[in-house]
Amino acid sequence: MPKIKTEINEQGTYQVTLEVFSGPLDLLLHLIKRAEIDIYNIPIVEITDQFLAYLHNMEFLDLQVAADFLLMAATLMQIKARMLLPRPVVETEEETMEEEDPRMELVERLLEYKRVKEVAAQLQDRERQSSQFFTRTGGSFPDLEVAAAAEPVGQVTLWDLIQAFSALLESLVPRLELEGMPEEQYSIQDKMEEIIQHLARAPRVMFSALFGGLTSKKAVVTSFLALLELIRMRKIYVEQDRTFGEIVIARWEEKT
Amino acid sequence: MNWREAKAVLEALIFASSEPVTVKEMSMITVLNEETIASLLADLAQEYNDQQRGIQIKEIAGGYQFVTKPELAVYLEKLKKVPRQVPLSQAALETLAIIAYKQPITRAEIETIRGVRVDSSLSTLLERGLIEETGRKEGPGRPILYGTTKGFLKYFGLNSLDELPIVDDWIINQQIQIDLTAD
Amino acid sequence: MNWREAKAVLEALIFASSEPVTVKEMSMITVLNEETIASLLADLAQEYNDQQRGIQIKEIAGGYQFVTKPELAVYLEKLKKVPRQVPLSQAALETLAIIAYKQPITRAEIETIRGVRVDSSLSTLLERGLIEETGRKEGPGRPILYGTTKGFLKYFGLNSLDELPIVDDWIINQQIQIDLTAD
Repeated sequence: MPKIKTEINEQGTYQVTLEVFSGPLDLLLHLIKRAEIDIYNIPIVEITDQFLAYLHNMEFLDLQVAADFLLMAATLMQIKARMLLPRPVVETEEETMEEEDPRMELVERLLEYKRVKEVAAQLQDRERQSSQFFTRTGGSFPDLEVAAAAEPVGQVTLWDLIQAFSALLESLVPRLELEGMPEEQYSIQDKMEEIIQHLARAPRVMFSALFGGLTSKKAVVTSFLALLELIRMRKIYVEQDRTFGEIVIARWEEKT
Repeated sequence: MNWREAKAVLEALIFASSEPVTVKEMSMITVLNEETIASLLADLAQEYNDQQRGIQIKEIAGGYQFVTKPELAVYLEKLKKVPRQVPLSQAALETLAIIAYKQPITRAEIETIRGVRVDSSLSTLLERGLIEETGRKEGPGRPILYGTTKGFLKYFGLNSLDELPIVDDWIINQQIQIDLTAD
Repeated sequence: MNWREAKAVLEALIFASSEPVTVKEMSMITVLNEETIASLLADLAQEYNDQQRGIQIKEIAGGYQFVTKPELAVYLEKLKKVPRQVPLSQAALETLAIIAYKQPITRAEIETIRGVRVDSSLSTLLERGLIEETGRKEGPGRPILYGTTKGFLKYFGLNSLDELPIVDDWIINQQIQIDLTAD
């Protein structure tokens, strides 16, 4: 069973993704690697079954991911169907046209995606190295304050500013409609109190400790929303240990 | 950790901090006692002064900070005038728009409207002199309030904030309302 | 201005700027030619390295910047006033990898390669200033094109895009050339 991984990125938006797999191609590559299969000769029946079994076991929280995975499942089944059909021997006057292997397009996509993963891994290494260098962080400069910046914005006009504001207004409409929609009847309030009580006993709690005991998807979602709400209200904050990636939840007062 | 290494650590700490670093803080981080820290700092400060460098260590607001030498200000002002060709990011622009229309406003309120954290946008805007801290809001935590600067008006060719075009912003008002009642 | 003074000026300039300072900028400000600036910088960088200091001069994104020595990171992480960078997620890194190598590229093209929707990765990367909109692609819908920013180079400590590793036959601008011939 894949674990659900939650992370809070820099902007404080919350991502619920499936651990390890960043998409259906990632999962496929994993299955191929695990089975030690030649990427150019994928046993499509076997892989499709494994892929579907995986989907079956998943409890999706992120519906968008689900859609992408389902699309891939459909593609796999289509290829499988084409593979199982007796190959039509296309005999035309222009010699026998080799019918293309139905797996070919997928193989190409997988190879391309594999390169993406390689580059992403290298970027991650660089990111890690780079995080060891600290730069001066803005701060006030007593002897520099006199100089009012002449060109502080670059080529931005008043019109850009208004446009930014209008775009923001537009983006807010759907968000407002969603507001207060999810699982309210399930009492996020109770969960919030529960988390607060938990933290009253210990100043810091591991994310996994808080969520480990939950059995239903609904309970996880409710707890998660409660957590987000507490963060938003600045009652708690979370931090992620760089080395282990475990999320620690702590009382806001602990943050100084 | 020897003397030279300890000095390097203090140098790096003072350099990277956005605010003056206190002796106490340096003592906690290095696990050296405060007397040792004080001697190390004196040594480091001396070094910067003797070597006719462009920067120096200064004691400000109970802590230590690097500042540029005052006699070099003439060059540093030129630095500000060199066109940097770094246009504001969309994120910074949105934050600026909110501040322009909703000032005075707190960081939390901006974040409610934008739905993301705005620390980096705020520091960019502060650094470029487009916004400034205008006071503190009454209430728990007394959060900092932000507003636009004269530089902002000048840059956008406005005589006053009244000249900002009117935008129907009931949605943002509503959003702030939701946030306030939730607290 | 003698050699020692000129070095002090450059030191102050690089120190005071929040962005990497280019040789050209330093040349404009000091009215010294670019070769002289380069020698002064080499001298200054040498000095910082030899003296076992806590900070050093690094060439990043086509300019020069002070950064702390990496071996001191363990102390700096304990400093409160330093914003902690949250590492990018796997999804964001993959999206960024595609943009870095295939820029300018549309959202739909990225999604074809990754096999998932990338809206949230894109907004993360935009917000963090690692990518930007670089224009619009000709054709139906005129979709937005994305490319990496100077902030991208800074974030990964790269001097230019050329420093990106060559992966297999996947090199920068390859796609651009294909596009050109296809159109």
